[in-house]
Amino acid sequence: ASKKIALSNNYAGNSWRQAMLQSWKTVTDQAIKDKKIGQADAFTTSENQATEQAAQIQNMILQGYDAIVLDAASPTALNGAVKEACNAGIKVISFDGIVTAPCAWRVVVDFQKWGRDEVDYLAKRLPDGGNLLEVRGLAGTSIDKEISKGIHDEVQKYPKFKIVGSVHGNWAQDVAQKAVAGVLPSLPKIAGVVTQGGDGYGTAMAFKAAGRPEPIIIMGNREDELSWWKQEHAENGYTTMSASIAPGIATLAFWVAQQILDGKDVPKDVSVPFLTVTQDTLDNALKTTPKGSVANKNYTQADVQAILAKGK
Amino acid sequence: MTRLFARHRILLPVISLAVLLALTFWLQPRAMSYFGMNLLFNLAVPIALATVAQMFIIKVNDIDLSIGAFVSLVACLTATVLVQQPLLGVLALAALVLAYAGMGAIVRALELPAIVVTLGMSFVWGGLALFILPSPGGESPEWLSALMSVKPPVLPMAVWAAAVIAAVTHLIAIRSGIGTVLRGVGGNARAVARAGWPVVRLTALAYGLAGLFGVLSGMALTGLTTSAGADVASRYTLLSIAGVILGGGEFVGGRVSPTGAVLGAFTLALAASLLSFMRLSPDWQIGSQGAILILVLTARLIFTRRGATR
Amino acid sequence: MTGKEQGGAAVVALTDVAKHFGSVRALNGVSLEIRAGECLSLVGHNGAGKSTLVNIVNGTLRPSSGELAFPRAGDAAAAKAGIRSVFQELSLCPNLTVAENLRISHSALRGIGWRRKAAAEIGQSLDTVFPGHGIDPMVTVDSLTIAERQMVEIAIGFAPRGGAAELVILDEPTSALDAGIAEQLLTHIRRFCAGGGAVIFISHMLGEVFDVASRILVMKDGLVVADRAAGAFTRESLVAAMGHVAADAPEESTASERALGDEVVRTDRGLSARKGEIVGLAGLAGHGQAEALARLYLGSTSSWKSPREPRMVFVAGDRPRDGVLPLWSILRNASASILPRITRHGLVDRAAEEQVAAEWKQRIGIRTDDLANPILSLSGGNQQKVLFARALASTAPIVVMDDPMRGVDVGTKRDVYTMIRAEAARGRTFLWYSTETEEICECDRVFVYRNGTISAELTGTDICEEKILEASFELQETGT
Amino acid sequence: MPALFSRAWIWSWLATIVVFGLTLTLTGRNGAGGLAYAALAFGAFSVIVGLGQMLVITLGPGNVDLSIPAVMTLSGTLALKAMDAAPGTAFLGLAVALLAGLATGLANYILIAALRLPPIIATLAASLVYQSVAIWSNRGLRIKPPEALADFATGRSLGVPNVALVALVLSVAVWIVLERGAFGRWLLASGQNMRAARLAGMPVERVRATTYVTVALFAGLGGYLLASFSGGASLDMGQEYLLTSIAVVVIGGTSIAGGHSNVPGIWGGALFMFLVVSMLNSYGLGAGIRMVLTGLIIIGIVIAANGRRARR
Ligand SMILES: Nc1ncnc2c1ncn2[C@@H]1O[C@H](COP(=O)(O)OP(=O)(O)OP(=O)(O)O)[C@@H](O)[C@H]1O
Ligand SMILES: Nc1ncnc2c1ncn2[C@@H]1O[C@H](COP(=O)(O)OP(=O)(O)OP(=O)(O)O)[C@@H](O)[C@H]1O
Ligand SMILES: [Mg+2]
Ligand SMILES: [Mg+2]
Repeated sequence: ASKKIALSNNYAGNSWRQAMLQSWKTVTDQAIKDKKIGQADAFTTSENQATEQAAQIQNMILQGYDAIVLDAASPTALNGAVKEACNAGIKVISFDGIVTAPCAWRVVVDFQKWGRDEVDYLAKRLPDGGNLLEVRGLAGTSIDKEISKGIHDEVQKYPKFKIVGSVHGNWAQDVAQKAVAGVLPSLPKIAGVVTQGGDGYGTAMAFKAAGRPEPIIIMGNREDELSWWKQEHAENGYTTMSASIAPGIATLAFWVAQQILDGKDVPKDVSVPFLTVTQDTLDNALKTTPKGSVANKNYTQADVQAILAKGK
Repeated sequence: MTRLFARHRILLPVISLAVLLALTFWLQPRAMSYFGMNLLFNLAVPIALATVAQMFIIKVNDIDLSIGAFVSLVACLTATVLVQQPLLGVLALAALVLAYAGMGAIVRALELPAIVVTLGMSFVWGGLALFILPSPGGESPEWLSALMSVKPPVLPMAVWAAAVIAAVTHLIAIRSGIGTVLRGVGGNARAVARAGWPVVRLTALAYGLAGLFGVLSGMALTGLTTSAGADVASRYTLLSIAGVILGGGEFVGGRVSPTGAVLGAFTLALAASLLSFMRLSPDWQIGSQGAILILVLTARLIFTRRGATR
Repeated sequence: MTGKEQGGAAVVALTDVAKHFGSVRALNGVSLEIRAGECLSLVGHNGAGKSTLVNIVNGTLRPSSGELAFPRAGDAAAAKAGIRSVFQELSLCPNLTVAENLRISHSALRGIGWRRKAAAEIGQSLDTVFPGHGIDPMVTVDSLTIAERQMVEIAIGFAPRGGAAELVILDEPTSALDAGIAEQLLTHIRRFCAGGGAVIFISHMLGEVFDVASRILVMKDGLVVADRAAGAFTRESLVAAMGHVAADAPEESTASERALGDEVVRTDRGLSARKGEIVGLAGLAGHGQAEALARLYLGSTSSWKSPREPRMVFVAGDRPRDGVLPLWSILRNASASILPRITRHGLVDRAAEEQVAAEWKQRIGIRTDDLANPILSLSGGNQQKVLFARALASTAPIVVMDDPMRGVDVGTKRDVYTMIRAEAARGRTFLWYSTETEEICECDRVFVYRNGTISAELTGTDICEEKILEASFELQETGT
Repeated sequence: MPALFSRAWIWSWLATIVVFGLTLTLTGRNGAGGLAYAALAFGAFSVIVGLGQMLVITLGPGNVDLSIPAVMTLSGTLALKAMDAAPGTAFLGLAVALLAGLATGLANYILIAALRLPPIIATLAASLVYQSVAIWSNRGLRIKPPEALADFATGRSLGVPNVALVALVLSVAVWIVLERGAFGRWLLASGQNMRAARLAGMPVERVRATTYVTVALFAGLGGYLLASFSGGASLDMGQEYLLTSIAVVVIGGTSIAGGHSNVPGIWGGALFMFLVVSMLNSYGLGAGIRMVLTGLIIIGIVIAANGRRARR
């Protein structure tokens, strides 16, 4: 119970990461008070850089942490540092941005499934098919590639769908808004927009500014997205779905680390579902989401023990 | 005292590094070991190489805003083409060095502002990198990873590498005849031209050397991280500029120090580690990097100013 | 001397060489031969064309017309003919060491240990020319004093550099050297010439010229006006040959004709001026006059405020460095100092601006058909007039002038003198640094500078070339 | 003289027209209005920060402000937090944003003038601190702008986006100051030759301080408007304006050597930067090729513009 856990985070520049840091602090502070763990420090580097994060992990090795909980900037570029940590006897648990190093644990989210689910939902809502616009994330990252792959694979199954445009919105409302606004004039009527989270509101704004009818835009659990959806629903019955990883997944990873340090036998891959918001759960989700933040769920030790038990 | 600093510009980077190192050892005694030093410094090696590359550009009074993107591109090539088709990979890397030299020739011959040309080129390198490696991955060649993780006697790889880089670049940039002439171009291009030297070709040479060290930096980075990504080194542009300045270099006048540049890069890397050992609140972790940069540079400028008015 | 130079071919031969920079005729047809063993001294006023002439000899400039040959070497390239130059402006790389600077001009120096060889070579050359110099070949040039840098340049000029120097050109090499060091140089030149080398020696210090020259060539306005053996000149006849005809200037301006007011300028280094006074700063170039004026001006004005009625204005002489704003039109350059006065609500009153500029174009005779033309389309002299207009158009009671007449033709100079006198009569004070004695003679009081300090203060009839030379040239010991 | 003047910025406008035309071949004529509208709306932000960057670059070699993104983020964050979506607080928010700009501008100037740091390093280091202040102040929560302000920022008057009108007013103001004002004269003179300007009696330090404060004020305003436009401030919302602000200045024909600015060129550069991305997106080109082409076009424009200048 005197073990030390570190959180290595590579970016702090959006509400998801901030909510994640907040969750981490809430849950770990309580865990320390409850003497379930000795220490749990959060470290952040700027600008999503694998090189800096690798250096950060190496520092954590020096600082003698027993486990490192890691949201990685790159699935492979940290493997060198992760291996060194493992060699030093440190448990490494990656989540969200996972690493491929075999010695590390992974709290995995099936990003391809996310993409497939989006298309499936649209297929249900739009039996006649139509044109789709894809708003991607940050070019050159693996999460972007995975989600996009899921989307494209699934669209193959529905010949009535056609992806007529694809832009990079960098998971940011303002960037998505700009990119979508730039291609809209050259696009035919759009029936649905597949997104990657954090970009739905910006996309909606771009459609509104261009005076085009609102397609079904898949949302990404941000508070502004959900409240826009709610408002539209009240006005004209607009319905969509929203999904994303809960930032509280960091706390899940934390408890996984704690369990591993406690000597429990934990499989290398722990899979977690998305946090999905539907029309039915929308009001409830909005109520529990702080203004300007993102829908979240903090995990408790009991939650995690249950998940692990189920996994066996 | 101040005269001493003015004479031996290298003292200041040495002292900054020593002070930071002492603080680090004090905060984290475990760092004071073969293993610890390696962890502290091995990722500074590619930064040091990129800083040296930047130094060759600053040496001829220009500035390079594309080195970070360039190093990323090299890393992508190294982790893909160089593994799959070694010969093609070597040719591609050589072509990149030539492209850098060409960039220098164009900048000088057309008298274009280097800052703009390199800004444009940073998009080009970045685009090519995305083209080669649309998402992070690839795998570093075995020999390269092995080379970057050797365990030499007495001191860890990073320290030996720093010594070798400093020594080699010192030989090229300071000791060799042609390096001396290159520094002359930065100091008084007119005098060099008067003595009959082709300044455009000299500039191309300086850029070519920068390209060469950029290539080495990308390869070292790939060897350490064992894979690559299209923006893996995008921070290197600003880090390398800061490293050259921290190492006692100046933006104009051909006053640069290769040893200082290596030390500057190591100082920057160490400063980041020191901050993480201080366990600041995550809110301030980014800001404190800026603050420490300002602090170290202020010290440097006080000394050089006093030195100038001696 | 020996029969060698009569029989041998000339080291350099120029036939009717001319050099024009655009419309500036820097050199107007010069023929000249220099033989081994000769020390040729070039003298003449600023801008006479001396530097242009030697830059043609060493290949830095190409003549506009005429022939340049190296009969002795039988080779067309100056460098291969053993021609060495010590340029008037600094031609060292300040960031390199002394030894490394030798490497720049001696590219054959290569291989392992070149630095040691370079250090040895430059060290030996320094030892030969300036025994006891105390310069370490391994220190960077920027840590040397101006005099030491000049010594290094000279030593590089005389160093063997893989061959032997045939002709060494020294363009004002002693302007930064003190008497003792200069004497060492002169001794070396004599020794070098005795050994069969040739030297072109440019200097404004007549004592040195007589000391070392075997032959003296006097230049004026791009032409050679006298070319005789050194013994054929006396100091007086040399000055006469160089000087402008100063006789036709009517003596109409003395302080007694104007009422001088209170003292308006006094610095702790002894410079002072009274209201309505024209104060001259004389002495050799680079002896601290420009610095004194810059210090005075920068100290009395602010870089935060730009008052409607400034206390002081500045007329620059070094136009590219201190005066001209090269991207701008003549109009904007001329109005640069009066902006606060013609600004209403932050906006420049362009009608007023044009009116002021047009008035000064008229008064000072700026030769252009349109004030909207770029300033760089003007000849140097006309650019200088714009700078004058800029200063005089303001209301500032004190005008600081840093050798402002460079490149201004004789007629305009007269006009400017008249204007300055008129302005002084209206109560303006002028502080005027000039390298031309003629201009200094326009002043009511003169401070002569030597080595950064005031060495003499002259008034009234004491203001004459003789006394100024005495105070600045350090000629006292020769007893003239 | 007018003919001569046109040369500096004509290239950016030519490029803009070509790119616009190329995009229209895809959209057909009816897309023209929408595309132009989007270009004006999004270009406006580049214009606002580009104008500030132009003033700094005009100060002469070595002068550049790398803290623009951080200042945008900080002022946007602080302003939206101060308004807290309450109606009638738009001017309070504006005041807060401008105050943030003033403070950061002064801080930058002090680092540059008093500590004699090279501007490039000083503004870079300072921007990390500003970023931290922004994180600390609001932890990345995306607070909505007051409704009236959001309507204004996304609205249009006379068919032109309001933000473009703001940018236009600023441009005219900057143009008047540069062309007609005494301050503009001082700035242009300082950029040509600081020493000569000082010796001509110009208040060069005041000019330098004012310029660094002005760029920060513009960045502050830009951040405020962008946050209102895109429905909230995010911690990385200014990021893309680092390179964009410099690019629009040099593409617009302002000399990086200083002493010469070009307001119309800023518009050319800003519209071009938006349209080129839209065009490449509309043609469905991948992120890699898009970047390569953008870089090559930038260099091409600079060579064309520079060659012209040399021949003059
Ligand atoms: N590159 C140039 N472009 C235009 N004019 C020039 C150039 N170089 C020299 N001149 C002009 O040619 C004339 C002769 O200049 P030169 O340098 O030869 O004079 P100098 O006799 O050496 O004077 P000083 O005694 O001041 O050195 C001057 O009027 C000068 O302004
Ligand atoms: N590069 C140029 N572009 C345009 N006009 C020029 C250029 N150079 C010279 N001129 C014009 O040619 C005219 C003649 O110039 P020149 O240098 O002969 O004047 P100047 O009579 O020698 O004057 P000063 O005696 O003051 O030197 C000037 O009025 C100038 O406007
Ligand atoms: Mg003339
Ligand atoms: Mg001369």
